[in-house]
Amino acid sequence: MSALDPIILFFLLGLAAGLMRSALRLPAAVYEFVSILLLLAIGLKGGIELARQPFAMLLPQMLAVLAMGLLLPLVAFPVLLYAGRFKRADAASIAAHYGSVSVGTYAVAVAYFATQGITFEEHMPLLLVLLEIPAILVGIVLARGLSRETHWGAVAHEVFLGKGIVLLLGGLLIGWAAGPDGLSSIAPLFFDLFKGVLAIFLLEMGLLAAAQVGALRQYGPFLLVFGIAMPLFSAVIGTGLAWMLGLSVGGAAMLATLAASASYIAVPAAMRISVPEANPTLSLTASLGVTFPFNVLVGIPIYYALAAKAYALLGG
Amino acid sequence: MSALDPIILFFLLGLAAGLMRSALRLPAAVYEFVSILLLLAIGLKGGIELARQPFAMLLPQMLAVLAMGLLLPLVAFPVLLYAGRFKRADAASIAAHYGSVSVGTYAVAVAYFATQGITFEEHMPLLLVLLEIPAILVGIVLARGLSRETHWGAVAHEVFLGKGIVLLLGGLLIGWAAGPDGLSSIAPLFFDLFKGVLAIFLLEMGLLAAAQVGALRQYGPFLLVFGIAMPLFSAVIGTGLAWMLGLSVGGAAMLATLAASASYIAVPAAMRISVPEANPTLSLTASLGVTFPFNVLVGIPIYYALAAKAYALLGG
Amino acid sequence: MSALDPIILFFLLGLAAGLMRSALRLPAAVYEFVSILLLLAIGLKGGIELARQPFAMLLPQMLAVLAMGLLLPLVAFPVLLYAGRFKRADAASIAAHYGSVSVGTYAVAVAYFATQGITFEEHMPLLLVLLEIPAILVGIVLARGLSRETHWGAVAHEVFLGKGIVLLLGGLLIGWAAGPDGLSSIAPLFFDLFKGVLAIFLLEMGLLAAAQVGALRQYGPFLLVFGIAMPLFSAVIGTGLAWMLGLSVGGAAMLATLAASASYIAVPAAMRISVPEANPTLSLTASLGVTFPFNVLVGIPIYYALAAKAYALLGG
Amino acid sequence: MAQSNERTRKLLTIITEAAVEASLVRDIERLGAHGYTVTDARGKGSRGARNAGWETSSNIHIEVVCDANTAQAIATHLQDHYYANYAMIMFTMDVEVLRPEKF
Amino acid sequence: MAQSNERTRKLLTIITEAAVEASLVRDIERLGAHGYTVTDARGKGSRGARNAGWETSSNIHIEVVCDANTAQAIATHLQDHYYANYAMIMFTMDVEVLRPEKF
Amino acid sequence: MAQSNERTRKLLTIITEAAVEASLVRDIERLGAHGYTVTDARGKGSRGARNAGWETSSNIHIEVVCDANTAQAIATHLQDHYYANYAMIMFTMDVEVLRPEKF
Ligand SMILES: Nc1ncnc2c1ncn2[C@@H]1O[C@H](COP(=O)(O)O)[C@@H](O)[C@H]1O
Ligand SMILES: Nc1ncnc2c1ncn2[C@@H]1O[C@H](COP(=O)(O)O)[C@@H](O)[C@H]1O
Ligand SMILES: Nc1ncnc2c1ncn2[C@@H]1O[C@H](COP(=O)(O)O)[C@@H](O)[C@H]1O
Ligand code: NA
Ligand code: NA
Ligand code: NA
Repeated sequence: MSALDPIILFFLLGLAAGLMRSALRLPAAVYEFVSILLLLAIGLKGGIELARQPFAMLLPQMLAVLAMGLLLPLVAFPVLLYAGRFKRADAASIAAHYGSVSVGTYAVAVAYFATQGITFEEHMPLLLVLLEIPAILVGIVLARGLSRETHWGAVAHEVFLGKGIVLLLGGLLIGWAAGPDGLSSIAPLFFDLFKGVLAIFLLEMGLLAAAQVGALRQYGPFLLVFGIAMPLFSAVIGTGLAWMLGLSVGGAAMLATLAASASYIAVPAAMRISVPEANPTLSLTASLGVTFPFNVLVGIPIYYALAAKAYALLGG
Repeated sequence: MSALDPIILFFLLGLAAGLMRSALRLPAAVYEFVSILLLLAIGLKGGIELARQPFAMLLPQMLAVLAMGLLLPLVAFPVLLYAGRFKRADAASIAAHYGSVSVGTYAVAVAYFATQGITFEEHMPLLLVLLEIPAILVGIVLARGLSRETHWGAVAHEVFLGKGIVLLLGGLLIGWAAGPDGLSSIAPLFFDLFKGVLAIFLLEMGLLAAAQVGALRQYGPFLLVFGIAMPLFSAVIGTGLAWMLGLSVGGAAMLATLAASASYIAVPAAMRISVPEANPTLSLTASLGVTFPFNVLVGIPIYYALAAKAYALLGG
Repeated sequence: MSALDPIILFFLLGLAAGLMRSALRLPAAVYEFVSILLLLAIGLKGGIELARQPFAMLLPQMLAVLAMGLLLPLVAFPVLLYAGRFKRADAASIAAHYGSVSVGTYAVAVAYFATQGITFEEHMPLLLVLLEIPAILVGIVLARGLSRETHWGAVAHEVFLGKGIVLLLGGLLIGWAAGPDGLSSIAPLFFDLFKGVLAIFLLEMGLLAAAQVGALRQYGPFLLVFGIAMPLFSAVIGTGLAWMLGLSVGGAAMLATLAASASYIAVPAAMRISVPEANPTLSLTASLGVTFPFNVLVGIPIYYALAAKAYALLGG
Repeated sequence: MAQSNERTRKLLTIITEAAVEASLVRDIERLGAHGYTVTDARGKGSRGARNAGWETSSNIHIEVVCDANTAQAIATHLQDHYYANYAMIMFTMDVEVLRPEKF
Repeated sequence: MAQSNERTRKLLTIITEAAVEASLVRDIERLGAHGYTVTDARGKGSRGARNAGWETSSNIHIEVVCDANTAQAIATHLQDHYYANYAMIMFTMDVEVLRPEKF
Repeated sequence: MAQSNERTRKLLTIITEAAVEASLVRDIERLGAHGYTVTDARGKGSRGARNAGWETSSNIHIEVVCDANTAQAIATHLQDHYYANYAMIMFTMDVEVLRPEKF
């Protein structure tokens, strides 16, 4: 089903073109342009919702999500260190990637839920932003300990003022301030074109994912297994947390998807600066080469089924 | 009010991101793409109107606006030279910037008037084009005198065949030739997306404005004062001229806005070639760092209020 | 008529700006972006149709078009070699350009037919893809003979995995798999913006065409004559073939346009690699500097008139 | 560095404002260079940072392979006509070329 | 190669990951260089291909004209703080500058 | 220019058509270079202006740091396989590298 959503087909097209070593490339500027549009659109969508919600009501959700962002890398780290036999820095960096989120995966889930007519708490982008950050800090501490060497000021700057966060948060604030009517004039670009832009983005993601295959071969099967098992585990955590927070089934599936997604933009950039001794190829191979394709191709429907089943059992 | 228009919020987002030294950047190609779309869209809009108007009727307006374009820099020059104590070349260059116009400011005004339901003479883009040029020539003469050294051929080429003029004029001609029906097929890109594209443009403008702050500190308060006082003065002139030409209140507010806006694309480029001894940082700091933010954040509503009051007094 | 279609006016604007040595340039990334959008949109449109057609029914058309792609360069080659006195490699390369197709020309024809209310077989993009390839192989053989030196593997890779083919074929497959409903969510970007994006593309094509004029002067009148006579001849062949295949008049005019169009993307790239001794300026001057402008400005309406007349005579 | 004098030429590198590209390359050709190569760049110098955010603040990096006299002529011309008013640096080095007749 | 010693400076070229641009230029300035020029690049080396498809995999090409001591200082600093963890190469050559006082 | 011979390598610069990038870097690696760096460029030469308006007319600027023999091998290969048919120039200079073992 999801596999037939045209945007997924664009991902497969990019993947195939990449694997067949096609000359197809998207200029870096085009990739940045579509990323910027997606980040702003997602932020704006979430911001509109925030206007409708009493902030206090969101606080528990926000804190719970922050906690999840701290927890997930702490779970992943020992697995990578002992089972995966990775160097400490590499284990910490990969853990940070999986504790954080992938906006692209979220966007695909939004599109999938829309076609499936699944509703979810619209303020999800707020949780997305919150989930992006804590894992990075955990990752640095796991790699370094709380050493004085770490320039936390620089880290904070890198993390909070990175492109992704600024555009998401900025979109949230603009959407919150302007409200649905205020945004109607810019809706044609940010909302009507959303799925088309997402299609172009996924075409490029397919090309990028294909480029990881070589490294994947080299670093053996562990990354492959971890890149699929970890998201499944995170999805369970996310579903459970959503249930405790009293989210809808759709909201639970969405939070599961966020938990299951692995960063490939914010975290790599931050790790490269803050934990340079970690080999960036390892984490990118896992998150871009394994987890992203897994999530967009089969993960998202699985997470929804999981949430539905869980809510049926637990009674949500 | 205007400050809550989402496109203004995008400008503030860019400004904030820039001031906080965020890593957010728009690729130069994206900035050029959105500029091209805006310039063409504005030209097309104006061209449609031209088709509806007897050209002869526009002639007086066109000549009057050309005269204003010659006058404004002549007023600004002595102020900058004596009060501002700038070198002759710098005074001339800054004067040229303020005698010319900013298409971005015009676009924001168009958006603001639309949300406010204010109507204005739709052929305004024609006057915009006319207003862009004369100040450049005046600036060169002010800096050089009518010296033989100046290669007027090169200057004319630089001015009339610069990107901005070509796209605006081209748009005007295409809109004029094709008419409203002819353009309906390209309306989705150029008209429906207009405000969304403008939002992206303003995001970048905010980043650029923020980048001027350092220079602003350095060059002291005079530029700050001039960058606000000059547009207010120009707005009065523009309003008066509009009244004499018998434009509507909206048209007067728009002509005031054009008069008050300062160029940051066409004029800098022309001055750099024709008056290279002028320090480009000075004029850009004033027009990008002071006047553009002032106009889009508070100026435009002021100019409309001004026009309304003036017309009430003078009886328009 | 066609000359007043706004998208044609964008081409003329680019042409004029280029000839007047305007500073107007489109960033390469923008040009690539609009090309990518056009290629995908055309593929998607065709793919939707394929879903509706029994593949077997298309087979004869596909084979016939492949044959035409092999024939046309074989006709052009001796003319260029003997009448044009070109070196063997140059004659072969130019012949390949004219045996293949121009997607931009097809897009303009689609727009023109739409405004004229002319219908045609919607699976035309499939024939477009098929027509793009064989001429390249013929061109290589004409230049080289069936020498062992030619790395046919590399050639095939270059040809089948070039950007254009991948995006067209990919679009076809996606459109075919997703069907009209599946694509509705991405229609705003790929279909609603089609003509606007085409306008930007034509603006750049005008600039590129203008850049060929210098070379055109240098290489004398033969290229000019050939660049107009060859498409007219090809259009006749295309019309005849369409009639034999039982296509509609619109379909015949479209196949004539495809036959008459000359490649300026896929073939130049392939020839540069496979027949490097051919002077790329010659073929680009003819296809970009003469044939493309001729086709979009006057050719397309002529080909439709031709098809109409032919069908009236032959009784279609 | 160069084994044989005939193969040695000057590589002249100019880094300056994108705004002057057109006139600069015109001058370079007029002064006898047989070619030039331009790449877009950003940077910082005595005239402050030029971060290529947009045209006005972007740099170009021009390389010219030519004989010593031409290099000298270009250098002098730039010094007289550009240095005072434009952000610009220039430096030269010896290079060994494969087809001396070209330069 | 340089006729007169006072006109001779070092051209230091660094090719590395785009990710370190900000901190790298900060260090270069701190170590006494009066300027630098950056161009975007792609390439391949011991750490594999970096094809500039997107930020994470793109390179930058930095040129610094400075005196021998500054070049030495920068080289040492890079060796100590970047080489171990980043894709990076560095090389120097002698260049003749037009306005020695600038560098 | 180079103090110590072991630290001296050749910097080979090739400026040519973007169209040949793929095959060119393949050849460069095959001929023994341990890496290369590519930047996009535009320019003008004996084969006319290549202003990078689009793929077909854009240039690339390739730098290869390698030992003298590899540089010689690459130069010879290019002369035999590319010069006749492609817009291309090439030049070499001596550079001092920090980690000679890399090149
Ligand atoms: N010491 C230097 N090393 C490398 N590039 C420099 C240096 N100084 C200046 N530049 C470049 O030359 C441009 C103009 O220099 P300036 O005229 O000093 O502002 C700067 O924007 C830099 O790109
Ligand atoms: N031998 C070489 N010649 C030219 N550039 C090189 C060479 N080796 C490495 N590079 C460049 O330096 C970057 C980092 O090199 P490395 O640390 O070896 O991966 C590569 O991505 C290339 O752009
Ligand atoms: N004398 C030169 N100095 C610098 N770059 C050159 C020179 N000659 C040619 N080039 C570059 O090399 C490319 C190919 O040169 P050519 O084969 O002479 O057309 C040109 O497009 C320029 O980018
Ligand atoms: Na996660
Ligand atoms: Na003004
Ligand atoms: Na053809």
